[in-house]
Amino acid sequence: MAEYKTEPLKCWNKAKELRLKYYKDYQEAHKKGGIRWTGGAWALDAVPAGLGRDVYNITGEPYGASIAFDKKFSLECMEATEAKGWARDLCSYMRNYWGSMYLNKFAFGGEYPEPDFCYQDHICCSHAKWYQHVAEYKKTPYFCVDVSVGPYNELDENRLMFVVNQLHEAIEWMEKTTGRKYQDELLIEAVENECRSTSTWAEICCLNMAKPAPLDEKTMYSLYVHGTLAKHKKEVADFYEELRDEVKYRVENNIAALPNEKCRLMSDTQPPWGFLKVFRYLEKYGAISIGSLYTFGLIGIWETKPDGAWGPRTTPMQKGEKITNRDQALRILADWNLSKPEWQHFYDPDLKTEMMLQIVKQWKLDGVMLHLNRGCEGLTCGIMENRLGIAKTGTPIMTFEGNMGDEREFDEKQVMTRIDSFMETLGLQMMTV
Amino acid sequence: MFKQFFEWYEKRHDYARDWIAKNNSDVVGCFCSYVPEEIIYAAGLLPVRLLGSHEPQDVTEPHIFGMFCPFCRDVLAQGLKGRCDYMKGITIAQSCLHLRQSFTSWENHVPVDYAYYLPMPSKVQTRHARPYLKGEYERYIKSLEEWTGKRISNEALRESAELHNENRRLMHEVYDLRKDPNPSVTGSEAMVMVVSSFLVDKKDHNAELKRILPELKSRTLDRETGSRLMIVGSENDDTKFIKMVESVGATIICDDHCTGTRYFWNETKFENGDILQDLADRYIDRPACPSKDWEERTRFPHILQMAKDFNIDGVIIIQQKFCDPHENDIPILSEYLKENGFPTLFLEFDVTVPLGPMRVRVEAFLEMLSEEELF
Amino acid sequence: MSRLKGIKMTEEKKEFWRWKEYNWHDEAKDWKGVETITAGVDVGSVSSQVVIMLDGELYAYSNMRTGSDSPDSARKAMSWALEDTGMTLDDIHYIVGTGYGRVNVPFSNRAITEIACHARGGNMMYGSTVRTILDMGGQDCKAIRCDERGKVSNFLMNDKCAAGTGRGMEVFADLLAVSIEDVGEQSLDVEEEPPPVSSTCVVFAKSEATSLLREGWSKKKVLAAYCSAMAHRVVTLLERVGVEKDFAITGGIAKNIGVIKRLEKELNLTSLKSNYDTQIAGALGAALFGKTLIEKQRMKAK
Amino acid sequence: MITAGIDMGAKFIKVLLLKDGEIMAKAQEMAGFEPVEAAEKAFSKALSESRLSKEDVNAIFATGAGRKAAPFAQDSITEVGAAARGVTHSHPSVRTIIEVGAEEGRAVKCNEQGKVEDFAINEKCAAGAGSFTEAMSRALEVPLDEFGRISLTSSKSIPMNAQCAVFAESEVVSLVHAKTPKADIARAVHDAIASRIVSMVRRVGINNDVALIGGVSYNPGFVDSLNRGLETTVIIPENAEYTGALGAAIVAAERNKND
Repeated sequence: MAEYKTEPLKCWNKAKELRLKYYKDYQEAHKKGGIRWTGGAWALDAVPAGLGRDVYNITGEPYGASIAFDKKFSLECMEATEAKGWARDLCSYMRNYWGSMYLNKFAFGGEYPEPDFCYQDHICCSHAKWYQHVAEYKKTPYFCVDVSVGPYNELDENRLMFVVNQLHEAIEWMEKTTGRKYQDELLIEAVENECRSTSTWAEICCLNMAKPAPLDEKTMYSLYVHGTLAKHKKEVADFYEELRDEVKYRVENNIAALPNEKCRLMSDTQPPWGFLKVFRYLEKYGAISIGSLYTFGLIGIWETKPDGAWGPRTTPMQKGEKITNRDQALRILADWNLSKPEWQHFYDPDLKTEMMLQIVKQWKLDGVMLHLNRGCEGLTCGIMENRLGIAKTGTPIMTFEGNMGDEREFDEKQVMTRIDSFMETLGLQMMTV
Repeated sequence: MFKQFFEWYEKRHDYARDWIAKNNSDVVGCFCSYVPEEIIYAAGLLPVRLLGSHEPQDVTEPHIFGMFCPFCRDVLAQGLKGRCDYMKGITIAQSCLHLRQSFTSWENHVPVDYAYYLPMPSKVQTRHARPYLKGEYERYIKSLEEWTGKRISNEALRESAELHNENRRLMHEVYDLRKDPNPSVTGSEAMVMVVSSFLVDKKDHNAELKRILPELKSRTLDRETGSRLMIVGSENDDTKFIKMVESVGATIICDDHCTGTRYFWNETKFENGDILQDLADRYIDRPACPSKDWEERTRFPHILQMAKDFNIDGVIIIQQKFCDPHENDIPILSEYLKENGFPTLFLEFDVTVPLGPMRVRVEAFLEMLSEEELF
Repeated sequence: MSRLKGIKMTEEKKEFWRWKEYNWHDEAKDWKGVETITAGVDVGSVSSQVVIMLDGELYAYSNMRTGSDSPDSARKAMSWALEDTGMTLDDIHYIVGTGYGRVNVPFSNRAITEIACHARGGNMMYGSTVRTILDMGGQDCKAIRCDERGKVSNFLMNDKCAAGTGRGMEVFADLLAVSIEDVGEQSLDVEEEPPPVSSTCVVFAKSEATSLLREGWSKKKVLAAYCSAMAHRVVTLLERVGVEKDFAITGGIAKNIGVIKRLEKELNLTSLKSNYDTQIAGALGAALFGKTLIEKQRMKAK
Repeated sequence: MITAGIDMGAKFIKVLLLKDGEIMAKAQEMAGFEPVEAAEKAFSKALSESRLSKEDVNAIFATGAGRKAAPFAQDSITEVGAAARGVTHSHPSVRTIIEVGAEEGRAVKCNEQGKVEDFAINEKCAAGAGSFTEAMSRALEVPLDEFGRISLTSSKSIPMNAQCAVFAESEVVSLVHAKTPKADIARAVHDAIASRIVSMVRRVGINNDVALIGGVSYNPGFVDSLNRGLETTVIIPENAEYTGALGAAIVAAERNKND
């Protein structure tokens, strides 16, 4: 029996439209004489925005995930990529993306839309190589920014400037490549939008501290995605503010995502996109995943508040800082992105463990589920140390093996049995409804 | 003739302990060949590259997820098993995510006084990488000085750089002998020579190289050279495998490994009037690890040139299981080599290599290369 | 199958996974006074074959299980091939060993890998137009590209995982108590093609099959699901070397019509048929190499 | 109170009857392709052994891979939970439980009440599991029971390189060709499996006492290798193979008390 009332999100459809519009805009950009570029969701996408208002991008990770939803097409893509001799254990987003490129099929209908240039930043062993290959296969120009300057808490001027200098270099390169004049005011606008949308997303995540949780992670996936598509766009920043207000309303009126919320969990790394039913299965036990460092900290930008709590990072605008020139904009953009929570564990798992334990405390969690994601080398980096660190505090924790984009590596029966065992250790029994 | 090198390779830990006693200083374990050894050596410390031991182990599963490369797990196992208990310091220069985990887990679970993460730039192809890396070296030197309590003078850095250059020059001389139709050096000898060079004091290594070089030049091996192979890939010090290959009618003539030529191929040029910038340039300009080889692919022409210079018949491409950086190069690389007339054989390596299955593949490859003999 | 005439079966207790053992020789031929008698000995992980040729023509062969001692298996297979021929080991001028036990063939003059031998043997069995050969052995699966003389130009073998090997099929036959020779036929006897089993891992497929049977699937349906999974697995390997016509299949798997039909469907390509016994391809190639090698030796001698 | 536990394993179905914490009867049947029938058979076997009728049994709980399909059962618990309860029932000092089945290896960390605190299950690839030994003993042409015993007579450790059961088979054969004594090979095989199991156990930590259950607990060779790997001596509860059924029966009793 339901303890809490629930209702669907009002802005759900808007979220869907926004997402489809994004892919459509990219597909049709050339009709309007616009520019198309492709790169990663981590790329500092505010930079190309300076080329004009008709610049559209497609980011590889969410695109690879969209493909993963369509199991049949995903398998085609994987096999097209393997047939070219690529290893089966490479990034599964990348293999989906390459497959769709080789097959010349766009996941949203029609042919794979040729990019005008590739623009990326390098975070894991594959990110730079991903578009190196797209560029050589599609014969398009390519620029990649190296952001691997160490964890944010050890940032110094030399490290920051390495990134900023590359961004300046990127702008010169883009002007040469596209023959367009770069407009700093558009860059400044984009940087402000990015700060606004990513800080607002963190605000939304904070609202999920409420019991019952207004959002479940499965829903959050469809919402945070906009930040991975075009966090620098006004429409995304505006949408997140609208969403924040609705979630506030849900909290004030005790509207729950899961009417029988008994147990609050968090996951880790990207989920197996073809098997989100894992989360539905949890609900049968009255267990809800309220998010993860991944859903909170991939797009959300955070900071530790004076009281030691974790909260949305204060934007330059909120500080009353006025961005007036290119260099200042790039410095802010670089600094902002380098503080991304999901970026810190690439240097040291302890930084991630700390943040995860912070979430456990602040969001009042009963347990943690780590997805040992064979599809993503980057986000599973150090994950076993995270497991040790969290288990040490006595927090119940389980792991399940899978793959965000390659369903062949997900053993549904095995995972569900494992969840049963975990639920049992949490003292939960399946609702017999 | 290479006895000494084999001994250093086999008894690396004993050597390190003796060195510590003799010099009453410390050893710094280096993850990855991008660590600027010259700086560590200039601090009066002995830089030693960390490798695995090629034996099955059961200690790393709690620390590193199974999808990461066997090498990074084998390396960590050495620490967890206490094989390097004499090692007070460790340093990693940023390259792949896999080895990074061995470093962080080592820092957390193996007692050390000093651990330093050096964010070696990934994009070595941008001009901005040079001043940036110099800055990182300054930062590294400061932290080393704090740890040891000793200043590192530019003079010491220059001497160290020259000593390392000499070592590189001497090993080049040995490699040049392998260009001969009947090389006086086998692949396994060359491998152990290079590997031992980052396990021992360069002074000792140089002395030994100078001792053997004259004899080496007049040495003739009573074995058939057979097919001349090049071996390309990630870390590789699997001497068992190399011996097997050289026992079935082939000789390994040259390599592109970070435990081989990538480690010593280029020298520090003293042209900036600034030793730190000179060192930074050396590591920026060295033959790239695939994880740093973008946007342009500079590895391929380099490897091709080497294959031509050493008059190679075929190339064995080996890969540590799950090694993403190399997996991101291999299909294009083997295509590229084939187009340029060099057949390739791809082999996947694990901590331990089952020689049986490997042998069939290698022999079949050699039969493929061998002239019409069978027809 | 004309060449299989006159096969003698050995009596043994029923073990479904085991291939039948047999030998054959051409009564019509007389080996005495033949200039070049060569033999190929293929000691595989599961079965061993010996082929004896007279001036490069097939004269006799045998197919037996490999015991845990391969020199012994080689001897047994040889003496069985020689059975009733009046020929002795000493009458054979040159013997080539192949297969994974190739270095343990006591009486061989030379060892050559099964990759080269299957290409050479396939070239004779299927003609010089063969460019791509698939061989599925007990523990590995090879995709071989070759030229008009049967010389290997490129090859690929399955890596660390044994899924999709002949052994897997045998484990399966055993589990379902269907003799290995019938697996193919039965797997085709289904109204509609079931989805392939998700795991071709020898161990996991077993448990998956068990649960399917418990769900009430018929044996045939389960076999179909496994055969198509295996066919698919093999196709992905083939695609990596690139399949060029003509295409032929050697080894025991070639006798599994269930895998072949599905494989051909996926590749949409038909494989050449041969009236030779596909399991002797390796030994046949070895014997042919033997002929070339001894002739070259004689040339040198002159 | 009398309760029953039914363990619907992949290979065997086991039934155990419990009266106030005392084991009354146990029975097992091959699961075959009709596990439900097998379970019914085992159940009535156990009943007749203890001269009881089904009505005398107050509660029936199931466990094991096929637990959802178990006949008569009111409810079920997972293998992990059942193992912990079953073992600690007779050995409260146990903190780590290792279970090695035909296709899966499991490690469970529990407290003295048998509450599961952490667990690990081997990920894909069955090299660490029981079926591995079967394959090996076939390759060696040594019967399974003897296989375990002979390995005890060896003191030599040979590292096994192949991880896959099928490849290991060929490695074993090549060891045979190298005239390696069968005893040494048997030990090599057991060491290989044991080391896979040990590395999994390390994930939950090796906390004494350590108990081993599951079919392989009857294989002295494996047990010896495991002890060496764990650097401790594992406890093997009697009727180790009934541990799951016992755990289910215990929980059944408890839940019945409560309501």
